[in-house]
Amino acid sequence: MEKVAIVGVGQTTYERRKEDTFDELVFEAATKALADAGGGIGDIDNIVTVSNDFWDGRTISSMGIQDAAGSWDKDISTVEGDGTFGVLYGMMRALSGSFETTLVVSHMKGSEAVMNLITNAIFDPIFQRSLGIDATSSAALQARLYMEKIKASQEDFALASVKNHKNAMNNPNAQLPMDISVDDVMKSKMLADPLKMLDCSPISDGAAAVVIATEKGAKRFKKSPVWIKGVGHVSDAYTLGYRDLASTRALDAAASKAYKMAGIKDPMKDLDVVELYDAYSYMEPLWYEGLGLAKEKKGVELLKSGATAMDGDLPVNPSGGVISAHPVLVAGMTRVVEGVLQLRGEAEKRQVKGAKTALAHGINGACGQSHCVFVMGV
Amino acid sequence: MTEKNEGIELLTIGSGEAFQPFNWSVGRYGSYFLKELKDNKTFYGVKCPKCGKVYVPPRKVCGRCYVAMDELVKVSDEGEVAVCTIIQFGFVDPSTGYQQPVPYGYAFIKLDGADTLLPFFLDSTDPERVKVGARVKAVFEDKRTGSIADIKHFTILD
Amino acid sequence: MADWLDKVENVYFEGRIKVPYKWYVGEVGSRFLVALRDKQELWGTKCPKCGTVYVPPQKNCGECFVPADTWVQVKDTGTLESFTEVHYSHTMQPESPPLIYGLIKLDGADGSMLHLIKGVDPKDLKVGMKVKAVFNDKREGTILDISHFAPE
Amino acid sequence: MGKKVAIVGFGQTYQRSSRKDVNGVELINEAVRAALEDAELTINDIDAIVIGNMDHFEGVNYVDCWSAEGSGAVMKPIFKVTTGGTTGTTVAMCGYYHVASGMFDRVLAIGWEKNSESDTTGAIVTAFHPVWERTRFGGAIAGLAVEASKYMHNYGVTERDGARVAVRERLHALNNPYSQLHQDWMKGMEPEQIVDLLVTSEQNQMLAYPLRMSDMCPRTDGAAAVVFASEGVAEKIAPTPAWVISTHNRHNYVFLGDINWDRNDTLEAAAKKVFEDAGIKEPLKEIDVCELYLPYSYAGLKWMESIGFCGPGEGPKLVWDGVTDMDGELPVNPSGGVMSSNPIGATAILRVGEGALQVMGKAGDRQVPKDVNYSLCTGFGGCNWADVMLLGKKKPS
Repeated sequence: MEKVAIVGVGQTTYERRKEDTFDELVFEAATKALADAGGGIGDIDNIVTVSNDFWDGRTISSMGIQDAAGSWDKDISTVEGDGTFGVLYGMMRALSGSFETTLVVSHMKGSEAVMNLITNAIFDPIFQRSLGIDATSSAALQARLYMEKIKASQEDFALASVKNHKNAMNNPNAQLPMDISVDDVMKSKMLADPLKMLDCSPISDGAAAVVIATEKGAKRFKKSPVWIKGVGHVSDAYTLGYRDLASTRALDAAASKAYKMAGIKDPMKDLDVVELYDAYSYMEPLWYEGLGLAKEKKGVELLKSGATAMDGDLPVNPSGGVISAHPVLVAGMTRVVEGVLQLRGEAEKRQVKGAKTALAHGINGACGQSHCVFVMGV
Repeated sequence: MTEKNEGIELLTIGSGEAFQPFNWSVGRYGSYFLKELKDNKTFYGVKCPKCGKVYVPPRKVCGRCYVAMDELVKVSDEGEVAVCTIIQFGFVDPSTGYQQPVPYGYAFIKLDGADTLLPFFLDSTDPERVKVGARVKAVFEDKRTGSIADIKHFTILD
Repeated sequence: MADWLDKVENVYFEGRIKVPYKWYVGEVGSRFLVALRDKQELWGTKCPKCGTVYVPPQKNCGECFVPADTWVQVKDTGTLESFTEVHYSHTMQPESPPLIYGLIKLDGADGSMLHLIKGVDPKDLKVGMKVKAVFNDKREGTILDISHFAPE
Repeated sequence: MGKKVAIVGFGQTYQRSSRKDVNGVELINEAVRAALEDAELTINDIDAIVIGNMDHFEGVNYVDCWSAEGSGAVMKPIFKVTTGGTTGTTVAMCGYYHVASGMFDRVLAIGWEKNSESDTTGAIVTAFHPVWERTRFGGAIAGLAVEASKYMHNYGVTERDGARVAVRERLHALNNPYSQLHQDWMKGMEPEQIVDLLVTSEQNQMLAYPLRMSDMCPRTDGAAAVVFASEGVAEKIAPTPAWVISTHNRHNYVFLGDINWDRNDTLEAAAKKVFEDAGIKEPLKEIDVCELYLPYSYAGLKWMESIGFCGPGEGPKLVWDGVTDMDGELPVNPSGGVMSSNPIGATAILRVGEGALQVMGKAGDRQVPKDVNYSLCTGFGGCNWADVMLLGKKKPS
């Protein structure tokens, strides 16, 4: 594969409710990414936007943001899924020979819709939807299966929430920077047993953008490139009840592919920082297993060891993770943006010293059905 | 509801009264426009500092120039029909789930001073007068609430 | 930034999307729901390649990508594989919370079916417990023709 | 520097007003199986999948996830792209870029829709801005009606001219077993005779002036899938692969009120880019067949001008002269086009698939009676958005 880089990143702050309209958020993130790259819209050959018609309450949700994304008289397309898939598509287009640069931008205003209703519509309308299941209740079923499988406790999962909310205190963009204890998590309001309020990510508004360039395209910009070393994306089966929710086989496959491309042999050693999609506390140790940071059933063990804390061997979610700000669809792109900042040494108070290789992870669908994994390096 | 297909009963599942509620931010540009409509029956647009195009209703970004706009411009409540039709077919209003009442006149109106077109319904009591180039004027509701529906319709002048 | 932008008060627009849907269940799903409605029986489809029995039925085995075209009756009893008690309330829920969801592996099926669990103190819920389908008296050809699952 | 890409397989379901016998996932599965069978591949040969539709037609969120058991995506890479009416070409382009990137060799691109499951116009109305546009906007029919009336106003075009396009599409559809509309009563009649009937018939309901029922596309349940393969691989799968020569799109507009109603300038711009890439100077002479996303009759006049097949206002002459009929110089929509089948998320990928069949010489009764070196496919949607893909017999250099 030809070399391909991320040369610019931009993000808004993430908040419970922003006044800005979809297009205003997109414009903010996109112009920040362009400015960060040291270029302008004229340096962009094509655009990929990321949005979701259900969340936006609008069929063709990308229609409202074409101007803000800078798509006038340019080739453009829209991914409906997590931002990591948007980055992936932007990368494919840059590698296709048709373009040398892609601007990818994703937006979300969770505050304008009702999350539980929107995610209820993920479920099969014939056999499951009328039961009223949603993202949180299905995640609770997954959490319980995982607990049973590895004999973990709710307190174990709470550790991820405690760690990440604390990390968020170093991130000015995060929505929920908090110094909390396991006890606080345990005492927070029970939503869907075993998931309590502080096990769950918040509803968020925000946008993020990246500028992708081939080696040649990167020369248009001032910023030194962060290279995409590997990427993999794989979906598991859909049907709740017929997919083993405590298995991470799809993430295993996606990560293996990304590692192979990037020449990563031992991710725990070879990676310097990880930003993963912890929509719920239990997901962090579960995704450790899928990403090969821990062996099967050993995710909680790794979490408890402190190795993934800010001062550990492999800090995971220095930004505070998705549990500290969850603009759906944007959140995976935020992981990429954070990874880039780490590799450039621009992550300020959340900087992992000397980070040379970073992993960013995004998910699509209920209970992390589909995964996308990026390995980036300088 | 069921139907038979070669002896097999084919079922459907209905969504019933289910709906998705939204609380969309109108944004500051649009909010200003609606407030002026409500308080002063006045239309405002925003002008691009680069190409000079006037957008009604106002928005932040001029797509062509890719710059932010913030210069407000008052435009007329009169204008010209750029394109139009009379809607005669029935369809479901997705905001209510019920059939829209038809027929009604529908036009894209170029308000004097604006460079974009405002889509709205037209008083089509006399369908013969619903045509390209017709001069029109906004008719406002007496009781205005700060929504686009404060414009009752556009009436044909000539 | 222009002065007026600082002063203007942002307004919100309350709206909804209410497109009425009718989802066609299809021949395979209809056969399952009709048996549920008329005979209070649970049927699944079996993949000829991997042998997985799907309840509710799948026309195509997603794992093997071959038609799962053999019908198999399964029992109305099964094992609770996972559960959650939901405390929050939203309009898509069939009844007021708290409500309990379970993934129930029916005897004879290879995966679980999502449904409601009732007739049990939440404190007594356990993965692995045996449950049995309780049918509604009035059945209309939907998954809610099963009222819920209760401990056997 | 990007791999060359070809279409090596195409499959579709029969396009019908309603498929009550299958749910959406099962419908998708039919198209996938048909495409694999056409390419003589199995699902194991497929490296990645891309899928698209419009959420609010079926009320299903995260369709890429929901359909995995039907699309073949279990333990495979998949994601969803969607852009409204252009979704089908958007999916096809995405399949193309998957392969062109060098990351995947065999990619399945799927478009589908079950329009029978909701009110099509009601769902389309939700595509427009909730505050500024949604109130009483009449969906695609309203947008197209105003375009048509302006075009008539500008060039003195008549209802008969529009009807002539409708007649061509429906006559062509008679050759296509997959088409939803088969208006057998037209068989053996002269186009003029049918035009006369259409513009005078009281049964031909006026929807929104000047558009009558016969001027519009139907609503359809259907799915279609195209297999894209990389150079070196494609030649082994298909004896005559349909190479993607160039593809571009323009989605400039945000609000309906921004649209230039005098010119379809997005289609103009996208087609121009494609022709530049391909070195095409005289489209009418150099293109052999078209599968164009013409959702209504007048598009078959005005948009021909936009692509550059004739000058402004000359669309009617081109069509009346029979240039775009099956035996004409530039047959347009041998499949019967969108006006004969319109499963919206699949509609534009049907254009690409049908265009590929013409290049591959596999279009059966609807194969045009001439050598096909270039076939031009388009998508239309959103806010006057245009997608263009040019397919060819010769591998691009």
